Amino acid sequence: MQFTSLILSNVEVSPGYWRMRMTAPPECASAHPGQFIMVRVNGAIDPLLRRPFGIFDLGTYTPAQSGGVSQPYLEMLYRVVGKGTAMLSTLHENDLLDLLAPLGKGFELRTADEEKLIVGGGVGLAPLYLLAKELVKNSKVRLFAGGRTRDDILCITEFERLGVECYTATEDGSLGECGLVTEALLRRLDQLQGKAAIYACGPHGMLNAVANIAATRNIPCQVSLEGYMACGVGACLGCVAPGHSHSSETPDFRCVCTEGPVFESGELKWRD
Amino acid sequence: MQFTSLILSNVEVSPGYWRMRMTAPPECASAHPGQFIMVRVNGAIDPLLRRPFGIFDLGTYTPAQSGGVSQPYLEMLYRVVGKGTAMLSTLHENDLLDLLAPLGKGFELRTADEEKLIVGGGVGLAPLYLLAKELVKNSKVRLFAGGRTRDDILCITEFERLGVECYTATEDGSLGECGLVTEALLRRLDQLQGKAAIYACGPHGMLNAVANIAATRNIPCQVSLEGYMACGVGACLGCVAPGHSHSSETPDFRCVCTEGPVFESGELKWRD
Amino acid sequence: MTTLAKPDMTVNLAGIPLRNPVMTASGTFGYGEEFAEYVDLESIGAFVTKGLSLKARAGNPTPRIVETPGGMLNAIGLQNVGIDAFISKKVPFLRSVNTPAIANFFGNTIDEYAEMASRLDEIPEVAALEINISCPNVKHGGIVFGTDPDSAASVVTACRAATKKPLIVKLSPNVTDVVVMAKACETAGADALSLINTLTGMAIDLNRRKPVLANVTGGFSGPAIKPIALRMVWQVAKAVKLPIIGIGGIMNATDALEFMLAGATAIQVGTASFINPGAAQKIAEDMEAWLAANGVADVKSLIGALET
Amino acid sequence: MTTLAKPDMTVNLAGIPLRNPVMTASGTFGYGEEFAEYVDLESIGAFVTKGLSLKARAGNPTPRIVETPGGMLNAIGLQNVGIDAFISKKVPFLRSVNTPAIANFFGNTIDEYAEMASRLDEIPEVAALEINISCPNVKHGGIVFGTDPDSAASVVTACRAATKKPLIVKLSPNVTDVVVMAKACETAGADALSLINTLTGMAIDLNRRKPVLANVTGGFSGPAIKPIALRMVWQVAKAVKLPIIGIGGIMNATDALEFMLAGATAIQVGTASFINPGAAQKIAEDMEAWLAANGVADVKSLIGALET
Ligand SMILES: Cc1cc2nc3c(=O)[nH]c(=O)nc-3n(C[C@H](O)[C@H](O)[C@H](O)COP(=O)(O)OP(=O)(O)OC[C@H]3O[C@@H](n4cnc5c(N)ncnc54)[C@H](O)[C@@H]3O)c2cc1C
Ligand SMILES: Cc1cc2nc3c(=O)[nH]c(=O)nc-3n(C[C@H](O)[C@H](O)[C@H](O)COP(=O)(O)OP(=O)(O)OC[C@H]3O[C@@H](n4cnc5c(N)ncnc54)[C@H](O)[C@@H]3O)c2cc1C
Ligand SMILES: Cc1cc2nc3c(=O)[nH]c(=O)nc-3n(C[C@H](O)[C@H](O)[C@H](O)COP(=O)(O)O)c2cc1C
Ligand SMILES: Cc1cc2nc3c(=O)[nH]c(=O)nc-3n(C[C@H](O)[C@H](O)[C@H](O)COP(=O)(O)O)c2cc1C
Ligand code: FES
Ligand code: FES
Repeated sequence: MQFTSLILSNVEVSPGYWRMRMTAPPECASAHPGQFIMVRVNGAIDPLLRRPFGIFDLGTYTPAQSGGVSQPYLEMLYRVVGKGTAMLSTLHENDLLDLLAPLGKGFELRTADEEKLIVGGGVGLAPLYLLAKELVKNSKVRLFAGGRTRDDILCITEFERLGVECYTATEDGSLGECGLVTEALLRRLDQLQGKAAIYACGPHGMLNAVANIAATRNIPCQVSLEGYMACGVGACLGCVAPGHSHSSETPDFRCVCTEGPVFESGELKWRD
Repeated sequence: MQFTSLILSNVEVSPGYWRMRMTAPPECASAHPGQFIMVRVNGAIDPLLRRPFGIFDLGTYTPAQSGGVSQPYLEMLYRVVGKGTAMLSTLHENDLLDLLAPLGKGFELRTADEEKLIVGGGVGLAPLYLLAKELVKNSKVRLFAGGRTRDDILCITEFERLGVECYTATEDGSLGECGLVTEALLRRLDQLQGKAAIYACGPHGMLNAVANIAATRNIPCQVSLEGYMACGVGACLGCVAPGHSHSSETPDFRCVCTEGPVFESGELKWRD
Repeated sequence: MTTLAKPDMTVNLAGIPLRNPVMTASGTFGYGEEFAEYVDLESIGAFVTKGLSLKARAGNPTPRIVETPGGMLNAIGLQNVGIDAFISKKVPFLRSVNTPAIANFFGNTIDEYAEMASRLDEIPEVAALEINISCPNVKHGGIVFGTDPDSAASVVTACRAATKKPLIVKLSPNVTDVVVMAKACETAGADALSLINTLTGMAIDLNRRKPVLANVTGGFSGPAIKPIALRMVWQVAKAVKLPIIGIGGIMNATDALEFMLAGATAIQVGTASFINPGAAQKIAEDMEAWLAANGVADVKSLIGALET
Repeated sequence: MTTLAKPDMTVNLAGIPLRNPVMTASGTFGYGEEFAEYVDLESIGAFVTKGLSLKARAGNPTPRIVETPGGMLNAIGLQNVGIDAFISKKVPFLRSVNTPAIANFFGNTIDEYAEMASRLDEIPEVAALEINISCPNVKHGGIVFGTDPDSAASVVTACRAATKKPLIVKLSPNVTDVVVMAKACETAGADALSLINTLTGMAIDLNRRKPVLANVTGGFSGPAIKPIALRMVWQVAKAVKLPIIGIGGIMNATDALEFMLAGATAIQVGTASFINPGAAQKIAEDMEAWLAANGVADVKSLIGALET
């Protein structure tokens, strides 16, 4: 649905990473982890297109004025990379934003008897927090968070507060292990006794590595993709990703904004 | 010159009319009445072009921080008519603006022995205040201010404080006389004994009427024109106005941004 | 103040009565269904499907979309479900909506165009056909049909013979003289012209030293192109007798009404639906409000009413 | 970190050595003087005069300028001082600046073009000639020279015979195939090509029901047109051997470098100088800074370096 949202807060949580809380209508309170929103940065023509972001968190707050009736809010966690996100970071409490939400297909929560392994790279953590919040209700959850430097490892405390066991890895070794987060994931998988399921979001290279690990070990794995989007509602066909059986002769494209952004990794095409 | 200016205040002085004060470099302190500025409304591409505005006032203020050294400021008085002015009206103290100033050729102050008759229509008053401030130093000054309604008659108190005698006329009679300001001007001219000079700024129709009055009575008259401007520095040739001897066979265009915006009314082409 | 009478918003497009002049542009509104949540489909004049072809087409590799100053480029590559799946999967929805659906289509050869026209002719739910001639002619070295008057005329002639439904030809702006193209299509039997399709553009990623789009070039749309579209609609409207559908950067009711002044009988909303999925409905509503506020009783009185 | 070596910013444009690839575009930089307060004229590669004609031209009635989404339209009507006043009033200033000045010019007939070329050939302060072929041929029903390959070639041939100075031909984008035009000019003896000139556009004032511009249509420039310009530069660069000057919506160093990747040897800054009179100098400085930061020793290594 389309609605106008009031910004409740917008704070820099790590250099270049911002967390924005904004009001949402009741229909959004039941958004699934992994669903996303499309934000119109401003009403002018620059930037022209909406920007897609994951839903970092959902909750309710009690506004001072409305007589103590609690209202839903949603949060996004975003990284300033270009024009649109730079403008978002200049917005303040009480500014208005035009949103489409919730969009797309979120994560499948699956059954309780598996250990849930969440893998996030940089701002890829954004949609995984809401997921973790749901998963901890039934399952043991571990988080593998990777980034280039310590500044790219976000909101670990929040995950820990949920009771999630967190492993971190940075490419420069400034926080946690030095190296790729997939190494920590592999070690955990080696130790693992029972069933497990993987959930991943992050740079495409990381997702590719995770998907290959999952395929080799035959572990169910869901990934959340990014894709350049114009509409977010399945109309422009801009956001597609190659499906499992895709080749230039027998093309098989999946629509990220409506069939995804979350896919079973086996549905998609990966490099070996 | 081009400089970045800090907004010191931006207030609505009448419905739809705003007055903005902003810092200016020392070189601007000596701007002539009638010169103008080009404002870059924001750094994005929408709006793309700078917007031209007259200089309403110049002065100095003493910033809290800089150890009591006084700094020049300039003011503009603007009417919200479209996209650019609407955006300007949302700016706040401490926001920055990119300016070109001072531009163009201002009013000639002339000799002391004439009565100075200033005619302003609506926001056309903007560049006339700074003019009046200079003229009252030597001459008797009268202001004839016209507008559609009382809301379009601006800053009369400021003019009165300078010792200017003010006549107002509105089309709907909501303030001053009911009718056109040129009628009050004509009446004054009928009474006038000694020499006089006219200075006018406002809608083109009003300037045309004033120019014709001045021509008929052989009174020196300067008018400040508006023109759609891209550059403000004489390069695009977008802002031209037909000169006195202009015809489609023998064209004679004057560049408003460099030869004007102030012209002797006799230099220009008018409808009878 | 007088009470504002409800203006007459209806127009007649080559025999199809429209409740108002607002249509949606091909490729920007899916097959209609995608927008049902955001637009009351019965609040707009008509909608146009994604471009259809005989066989399903998978389209281009990604990235397919890039934003540019005031516009966007797309290189979707005409991905579509193909005529068979259109009939089996999309037409049932069209039946449920009381708004004319127009099928946009293309081919790689003149025969394919004609075959598409005759296939679409059989579908009662399709109110009219819109021919996308901005496609390369695979039999003639890939020259785009829509950039050569003879090729365009051949396509139109062949389609004309294959259908009795109103035939709209959608013109490409990538030509020296759009009037020549318009006249060729008029002579060949078009019932209406729609313009403009996208301009060809390109974007480069400096740091990667690569084109942004996998396809290198793409179709340029959005508010940035409006001045070109408006000029072409005005030129064509003066030169042909056919009704014209104005397209290109229409974001709001003001834009839409400007196109009507330039000579358009109806308009299509394209890129705007990506930014605001409810754009088409909002534009129709705001047009009506503008007419009422300005005492214009009939939207038809604006068509070509520009004073030059 | 290694220290950043000063990159080599020089390029050679058809025999004229430029200190850097940044030029200013005709009609947007006056005769140079107008910008002396804002730009160190010796910080840029070259500047191009307002388009010159044999006789002074007064240009069109006003309004001549209108802003559009991400761009602007102008219908100045080629107002200029004429060749005689150029020589007497503007050339002395050119002499004082140690930066190549390029004279942009046009005519109404082929003879006028040739005469202009021979007049300009005699002026030592003029480093090269840029022919604006986007003008109507008054002898041939007003068809624009730059939209017909034969007419364009005739103009170039005639000018070639009239001057030994480097001859740059400025191409119009209002054509079906810019490559055909480019090749025709190359064959006819051009030393370099500059592109693009403005697209033809239009703006309407809904409330007045009139075109905004007194001339009805105008030339469309600014960031909005960049995708079209970039595409055309890339197409032409692949097809001809001549050096190319990229023009169209260049607002910053990133834009400029993208045009070089697409195949331009130099670039021209147009509309950007209206918004920021210091734009050309800033772009040259920022390009150099980008090269240094990215370890590119020579700007020439970027020309046509796009990986497709
Ligand atoms: C489903 C989905 C969920 C996302 N969730 C988040 C999130 O929770 N937090 C976060 O920080 N980022 C997220 N992203 C990426 C985010 O959309 C981009 O970083 C953002 O659009 C960049 O906009 P910009 O104007 O700052 O950058 P610019 O580079 O100026 O953007 C130019 C264009 O490219 C597009 N674009 C640029 N980078 C990306 C990208 N990585 N993915 C898709 N489009 C891109 C923009 O949308 C825009 O259309 C998500 C992307 C998708 C598709
Ligand atoms: C020398 C000069 C001095 C001026 N001084 C003042 C002043 O002191 N106070 C004030 O309120 N206004 C003044 N104006 C008019 C002011 O420039 C316009 O009202 C303003 O540019 C409108 O911008 P917009 O984006 O709100 O309107 P839009 O209509 O969105 O503007 C679209 C385009 O039209 C141009 N434009 C619109 N109206 C005018 C106009 N009347 N004159 C020139 N260009 C116009 C804009 O600059 C812009 O390029 C002056 C104009 C000139 C030429
Ligand atoms: C993503 C996208 C896909 C398009 N697909 C088609 C198509 O299949 N057939 C067609 O005739 N036009 C297609 N178009 C062109 C639009 O219908 C329209 O002519 C163009 O976008 C200009 O209008 P706008 O500026 O309002 O978007 C497409 C445009 C976009 C942006
Ligand atoms: C106001 C104006 C006047 C122009 N005059 C000329 C001219 O006299 N001769 C010419 O060849 N091009 C002329 N041009 C075109 C520019 O040189 C340039 O090709 C075009 O504006 C595209 O570049 P831009 O988008 O950077 O402005 C003019 C452009 C503008 C905006
Ligand atoms: S973003 Fe438009 S179809 Fe997915
Ligand atoms: S505004 Fe450009 S010449 Fe006056």
